[in-house]
Amino acid sequence: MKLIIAYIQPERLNAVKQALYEKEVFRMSVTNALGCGQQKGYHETYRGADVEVNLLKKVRIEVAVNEGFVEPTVEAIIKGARTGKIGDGKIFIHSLDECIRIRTGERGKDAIG
Amino acid sequence: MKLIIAYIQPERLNAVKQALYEKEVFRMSVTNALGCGQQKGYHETYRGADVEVNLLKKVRIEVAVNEGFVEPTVEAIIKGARTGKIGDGKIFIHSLDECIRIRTGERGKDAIG
Amino acid sequence: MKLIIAYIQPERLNAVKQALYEKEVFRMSVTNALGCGQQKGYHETYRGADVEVNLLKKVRIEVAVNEGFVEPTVEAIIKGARTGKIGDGKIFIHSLDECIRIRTGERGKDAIG
Amino acid sequence: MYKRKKALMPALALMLVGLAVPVLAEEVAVPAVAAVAKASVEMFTINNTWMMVATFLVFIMNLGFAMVETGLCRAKNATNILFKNTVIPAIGILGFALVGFNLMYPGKFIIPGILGFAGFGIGTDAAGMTSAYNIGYTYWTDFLFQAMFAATAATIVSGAVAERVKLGSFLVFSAIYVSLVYPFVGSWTWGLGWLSKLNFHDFAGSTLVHSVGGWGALAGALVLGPRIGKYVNGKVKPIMGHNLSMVTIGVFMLWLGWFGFNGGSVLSADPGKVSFVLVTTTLAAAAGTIGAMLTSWLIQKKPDFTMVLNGCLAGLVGITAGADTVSVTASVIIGLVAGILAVLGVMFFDKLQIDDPVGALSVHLVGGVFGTLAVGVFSTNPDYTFMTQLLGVAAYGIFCFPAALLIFWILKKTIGIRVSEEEELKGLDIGEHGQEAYAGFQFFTNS
Amino acid sequence: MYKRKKALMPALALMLVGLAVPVLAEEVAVPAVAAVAKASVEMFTINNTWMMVATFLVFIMNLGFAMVETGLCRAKNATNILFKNTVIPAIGILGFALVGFNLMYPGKFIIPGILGFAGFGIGTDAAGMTSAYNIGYTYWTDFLFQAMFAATAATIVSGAVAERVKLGSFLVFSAIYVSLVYPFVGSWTWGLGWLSKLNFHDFAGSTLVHSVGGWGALAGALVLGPRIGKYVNGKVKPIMGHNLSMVTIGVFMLWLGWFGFNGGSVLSADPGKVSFVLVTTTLAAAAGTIGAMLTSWLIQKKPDFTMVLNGCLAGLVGITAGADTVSVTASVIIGLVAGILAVLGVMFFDKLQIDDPVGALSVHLVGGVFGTLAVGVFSTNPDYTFMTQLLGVAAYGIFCFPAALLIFWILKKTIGIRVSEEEELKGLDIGEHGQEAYAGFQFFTNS
Amino acid sequence: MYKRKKALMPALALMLVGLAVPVLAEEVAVPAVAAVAKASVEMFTINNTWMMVATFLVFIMNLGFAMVETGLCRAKNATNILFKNTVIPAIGILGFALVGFNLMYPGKFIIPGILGFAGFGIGTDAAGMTSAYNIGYTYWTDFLFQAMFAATAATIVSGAVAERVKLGSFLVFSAIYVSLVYPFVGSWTWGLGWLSKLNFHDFAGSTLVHSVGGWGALAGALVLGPRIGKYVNGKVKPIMGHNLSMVTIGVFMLWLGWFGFNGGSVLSADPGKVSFVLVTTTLAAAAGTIGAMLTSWLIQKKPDFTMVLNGCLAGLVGITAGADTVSVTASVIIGLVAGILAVLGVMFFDKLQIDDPVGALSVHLVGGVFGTLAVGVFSTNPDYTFMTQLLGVAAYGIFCFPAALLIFWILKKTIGIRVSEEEELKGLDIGEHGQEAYAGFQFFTNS
Ligand SMILES: Nc1ncnc2c1ncn2[C@@H]1O[C@H](COP(=O)(O)OP(=O)(O)O)[C@@H](O)[C@H]1O
Ligand SMILES: Nc1ncnc2c1ncn2[C@@H]1O[C@H](COP(=O)(O)OP(=O)(O)O)[C@@H](O)[C@H]1O
Ligand SMILES: Nc1ncnc2c1ncn2[C@@H]1O[C@H](COP(=O)(O)OP(=O)(O)O)[C@@H](O)[C@H]1O
Repeated sequence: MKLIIAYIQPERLNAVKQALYEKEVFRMSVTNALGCGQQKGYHETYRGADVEVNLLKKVRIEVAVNEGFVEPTVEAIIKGARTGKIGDGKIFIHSLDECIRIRTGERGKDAIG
Repeated sequence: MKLIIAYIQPERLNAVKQALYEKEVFRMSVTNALGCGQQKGYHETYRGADVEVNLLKKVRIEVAVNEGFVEPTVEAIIKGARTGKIGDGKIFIHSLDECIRIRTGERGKDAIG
Repeated sequence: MKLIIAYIQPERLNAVKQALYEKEVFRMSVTNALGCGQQKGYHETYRGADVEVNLLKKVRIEVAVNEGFVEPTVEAIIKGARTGKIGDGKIFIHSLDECIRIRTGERGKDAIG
Repeated sequence: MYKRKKALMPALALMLVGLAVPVLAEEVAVPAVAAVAKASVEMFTINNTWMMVATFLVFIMNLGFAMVETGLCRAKNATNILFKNTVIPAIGILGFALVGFNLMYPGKFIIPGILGFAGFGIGTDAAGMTSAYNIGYTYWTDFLFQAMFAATAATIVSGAVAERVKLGSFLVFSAIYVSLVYPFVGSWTWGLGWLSKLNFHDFAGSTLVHSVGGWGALAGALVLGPRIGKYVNGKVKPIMGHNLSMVTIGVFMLWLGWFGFNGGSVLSADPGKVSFVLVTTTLAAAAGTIGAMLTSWLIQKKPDFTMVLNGCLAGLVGITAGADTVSVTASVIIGLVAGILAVLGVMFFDKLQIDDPVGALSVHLVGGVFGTLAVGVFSTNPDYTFMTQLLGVAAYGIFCFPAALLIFWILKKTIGIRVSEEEELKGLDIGEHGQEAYAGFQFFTNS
Repeated sequence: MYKRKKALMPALALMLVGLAVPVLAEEVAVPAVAAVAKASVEMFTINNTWMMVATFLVFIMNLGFAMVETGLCRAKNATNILFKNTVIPAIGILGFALVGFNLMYPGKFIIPGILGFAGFGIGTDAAGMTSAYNIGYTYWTDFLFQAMFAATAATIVSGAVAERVKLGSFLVFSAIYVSLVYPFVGSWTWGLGWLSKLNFHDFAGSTLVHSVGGWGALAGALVLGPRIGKYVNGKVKPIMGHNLSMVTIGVFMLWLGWFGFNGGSVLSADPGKVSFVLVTTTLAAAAGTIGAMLTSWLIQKKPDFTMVLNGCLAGLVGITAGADTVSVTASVIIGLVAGILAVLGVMFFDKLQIDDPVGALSVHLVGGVFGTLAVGVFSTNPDYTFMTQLLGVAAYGIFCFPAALLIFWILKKTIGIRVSEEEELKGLDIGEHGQEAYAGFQFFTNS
Repeated sequence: MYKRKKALMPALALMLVGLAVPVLAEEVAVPAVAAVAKASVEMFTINNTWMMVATFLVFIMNLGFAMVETGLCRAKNATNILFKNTVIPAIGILGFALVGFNLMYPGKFIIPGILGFAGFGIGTDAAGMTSAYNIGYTYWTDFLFQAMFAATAATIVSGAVAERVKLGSFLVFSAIYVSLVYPFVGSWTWGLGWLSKLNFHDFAGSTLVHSVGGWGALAGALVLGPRIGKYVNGKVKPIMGHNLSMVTIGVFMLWLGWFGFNGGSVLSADPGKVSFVLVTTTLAAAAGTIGAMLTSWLIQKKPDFTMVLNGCLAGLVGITAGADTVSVTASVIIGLVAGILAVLGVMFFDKLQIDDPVGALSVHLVGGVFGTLAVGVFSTNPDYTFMTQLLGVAAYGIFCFPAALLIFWILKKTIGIRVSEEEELKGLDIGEHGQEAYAGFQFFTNS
């Protein structure tokens, strides 16, 4: 079991969800985040003083999947999120030891989906 | 050392905290998240147009524990979060290589608690 | 490749960013979180009733780095976040199986930076 | 059940308006009663202008109520509360035009001093536009000023039942309460009914408006029961309001409106009378604010802003009955005490586990009762005795509280008055309207 | 491009004001026209006082528009919308002082009944301060009351073009529309031009103010096109407003302001006339609210609060043309229908994929046209025929819509009128002002 | 320390009110001074009605200040700022009733032209309700109108000390400043003291209200020092306001209130005078808005909305001294310059590292001084010379600034005036009130 973490541009979220659905990945968790990376920030000016904002709005997606689903999921996220512009984001993958569905107590592979 | 990630229904948070305290797990971090899964969403209607909302409010809990505490923690979370209704949530567990308490610089097992 | 997760006091964020820049770590993701731990909470009083607030505002930082960067990153975070007061926070580290840059599709070590 | 309501409501409202139309058509010509005194056209015009301004000020109190109530509740119910506070004045005004006005000011009574009705709808002849009708205002100004009062009475209840009452049922309650109950009992005093004969003095409505609203609020809170999670095994768990900035806007709008509420109740622009009333009103509001601040500071260790705001309103409610007849000093005392009572009241009702999200009970009911009795104590006019004031207070309580209970009880047994637990948790904005008030904003709530 | 605008704007605005200064200096002395009737100094004073109060009420409508428009749009564009709604009244007032006033009330015409101009700037002789000028108000009150009307006309357009229009370009549009177009066509009726001769009746401006604004709004919405993501392959994707509490504040401020808008249009404090107008205005607003509630409840299953608020405003716009000349019953009907139309209108324009974030089209254009025609149907005065009303409505549409189209089109071809896609996504607050409206608040948005 | 304050505050406030009660009891009967001119009862009534309306308008300015100040600060301090802006007017009104009024309008002086006091509390005989007292208003209206002015003076200071001042200490400061300092120096001009003899002209209070408040603000900002993180090794780090929608509401409320502030200062409903004052006031506000927009657009590249709002207010403050005595053109120039100065002022004080979160210094102090001097330049009345205006400005500065410094200094040495660093970081809402303003909303802040 793997946990896939993706940071994407907020406005791409719907596209990514769409792409995931097509790959039959229906479960995910989303949080909003701020990111800084290669993408340069912008300037705000407030009462004559200037601030460089380099923590930009991003959306963080977490999807837990079984091994077989890793590649499809990654492809789907890329499909939905890629614009070719700097700031498109990143995907991180690491393994899960366990997954439990609270409602039923099911564990492991069956609990993921 | 393990990191336990749980997605639960927002209104269960207090119950989960309570349950964790009883198991003497006093440290945790919480973020609010949106989730979609088996639980079906609801409809909003705005100025005549209809939207299906399927990203539902969830709360994300992170608890880092030493091996011995994994099961008690999981049980506590389940105890506090389970209602038997779809949407109760999931628990994900993965191992940690290291844990550091910023204040003291302590590392490993001692830093967790 | 490692994923470094740090919980710090919100007002330390700028200092931590500064310290990371000095160590040439320019990429990170930030979310705001609530934490409870050793640090005691405070009381709010509303219309005669009293509440103990023990979920305190924290900032969660995620930095994915290659092995070589782990120690420098940890040091930087500690340098920026430590005040010596309870509540300074924690750092958690775990390994990543994969990292992908959405824009280019690059994978692994090159995708991190 | 829920379904039925959905069907019922539009129907009901349709009726209300539907009725209004043909009936208003009659434009019942109320022959203008021969005026007590005559006034120059200039004086009549200035009087009427003042009364129109006062009407505007009372109108804006509706915004005040909307802001106070919404701000003191949770964001997930904001749309629903705003909705009620917008629609109820509309229903109130139409209902008052349809029946209320002629029920409250029947001219002559059917059951002497108790019940009269001058027919459906509103309308007047040419005399209604001159000082022959009244030296202070035209027939139209009269109606509008009174209609705005009625609208406020209805919105008072709304606060105490917030965050759990079904939209449709509450609209029905309000329509009945404001079109029938409020004007019927109002006629006893302002309609020159039996209480006016006894010299019961309620200058601008501590009792007729505020405690009448307050009794309705109490009935509603009791029939509905507390919000989920407010009282957990005997302990009060605060459910915090989501926007104190809004509450502040509301309180200032109410204070502003009160200048018209009390100042307009002089029913003319008489310089001395009106300006004196404005002074007592202002001092009472200020003293109420201070009284609440001190009380909360002493009891709660830190001064609770929501209590201070309640205290300001309580001071205003308290002075409303006697603004024209108590001394400047008395107005400060009345305000001060009302402010203190407001704070104690909130805690008292919480002790009784009567859940009143906005403090409507301590502000309008406690404040209204206290203010009315205070006239008996502080009045510079000996005709207003404590006993008659007490009698008046009792009379309104004895009728309005059961009446409101009955209406709520019937609604409970028929279309239901409380939303489902699931809806209450998710919020009435989604449940009743499918529409959130703050789209895009992130919330963190575990209630 | 963008750059050029940056340079252009200050320049332009500077001109406007720059011009104002020397010119106002002339203080063109308008010899006060011999008043029709004479009035006692007391009566003149009270009339003028009422008109000043009405002026304040119309002024506060600007806050109403600001709140409604901002609240119905997204948080990321709030600063920009608030900015426009603050600056436009300022530009409008200065522009009206510079040219508008003397264009709208030229006294005598150059092209008979169509175009007149009494010179740049404002000013009067001593007679302008007495009832010799007008029994209802001084020259200064006259100017200010009219200037506030002008300011509102400009802000109406702003709603329909929100969340995508370039700041600079829109300020230029507003300056032209309010200083030239609005007063020019206004003179046809209120300036005693050709339409007034034909007995076209638009009491307080359903057409002259609201549909004139509405036509501008339609032109703007068409030239700009919809916001990104509003219509996705034929389907309407709602873009939710970020703060319905603000919208509520706005609607109450507008309703309040309307008392002055309509009540002040009597142009004196005449007790009977003014109070009657206030009653019809209030009943129409209430009926509009109910009408919209029922319609939305039936169509959308759950009552949509934003629709109800639109309905309230539509009722007010609808009654504006005939508030003085329709019966009480008619006022209820007019409000009710306007409220229903508001809801249907919003859906209709969405069908046509004309993106109007705040419903300005159904409220001001549809409501304004309907209200003006309604006079022809319900007027108690036979002189106001349906045909003349229709003629009037048409005349304003035929001129204003193309005029607005032209201005927008020229701006589009020159300095551009729409922000870049990137800026639209990031929000105009950052793009146009580098300043967010809600610093610190967390938002979750995927649009 | 902190503890002591806790104890002290209630005590202090209790005293204030406690005192008020017995003392007001005397109801010192001020024998109405023989009026200059006589007026018909109609004229007196209309004058008084106008003055009451003006009073309401000035009252609502308190809401304006509350919104502007809160919106320009951070969410974590919102409750605290709203609290101050609600309680201070209450304290101000009570304090003014207790001592202020009779200190500012003593009738006859003890130290000729400098200090007089007509006794504690307020009260009048029958004559105080007739034009025998004054043709423009009753004694009660007089008091209330002046009390509202006093209340505003106090709230001006609040803005500059926001986000770091201890609640209790600031309440004490305000009580003293508004009950003693403001009325004492006010008597020099409006109380017919020495400056009035010299023909120093401050029509509605650019100096007496706004710069008096401004000097207090400057003293407070200096004694307190800047907020943590505002100036980091020499560079200005902006601390952004949390809600520009609120600020906009505030500015419109203030503009609205100013119609009463300036219009009421005519002290009668004189049609020509009042309406002219309203025109100059409006044009100055509009010009101030434009002036600030252009300045900020040129300097900051993008137009800063908060600057534009400050500019609007600066225009209003600027015209306040001469609204009755400058030409229409001059009013535009004055507004324009005041708007420009507002923007430059904000940057200037930041250069000096004087931390003023809301721009109270550039708006009220700079604007007030400039406006007063402008009378010397633009007045159509030759009696008002630049030198006397300068003298007046200096006189108020020389007394008020040190006075305020002294009060703040004493408070600092005794109960302390600044909250702990920890509290400042966590926010004063939790620290002073244990109550957040926006429960449920998520914030992301690193300051
Ligand atoms: N090493 C990293 N650790 C954590 N988050 C990262 C890292 N690299 C990128 N991110 C996240 O991905 C987002 C996009 O990365 P960025 O470098 O700006 O664009 P791109 O990946 O297209 O070069 C960043 O804003 C940040 O949220
Ligand atoms: N595979 C997954 N990856 C990420 N988050 C998940 C996954 N499955 C479930 N979740 C989280 O758990 C929440 C509850 O899951 P859901 O399927 O709706 O209920 P249940 O687990 O009771 O069937 C979801 O809203 C989502 O936030
Ligand atoms: N075991 C843990 N699991 C998850 N989060 C933790 C854990 N321990 C600490 N944290 C996070 O770190 C923050 C600081 O920890 P705390 O114990 O209060 O201070 P300190 O680490 O200085 O003793 C907590 O508020 C919480 O967000």
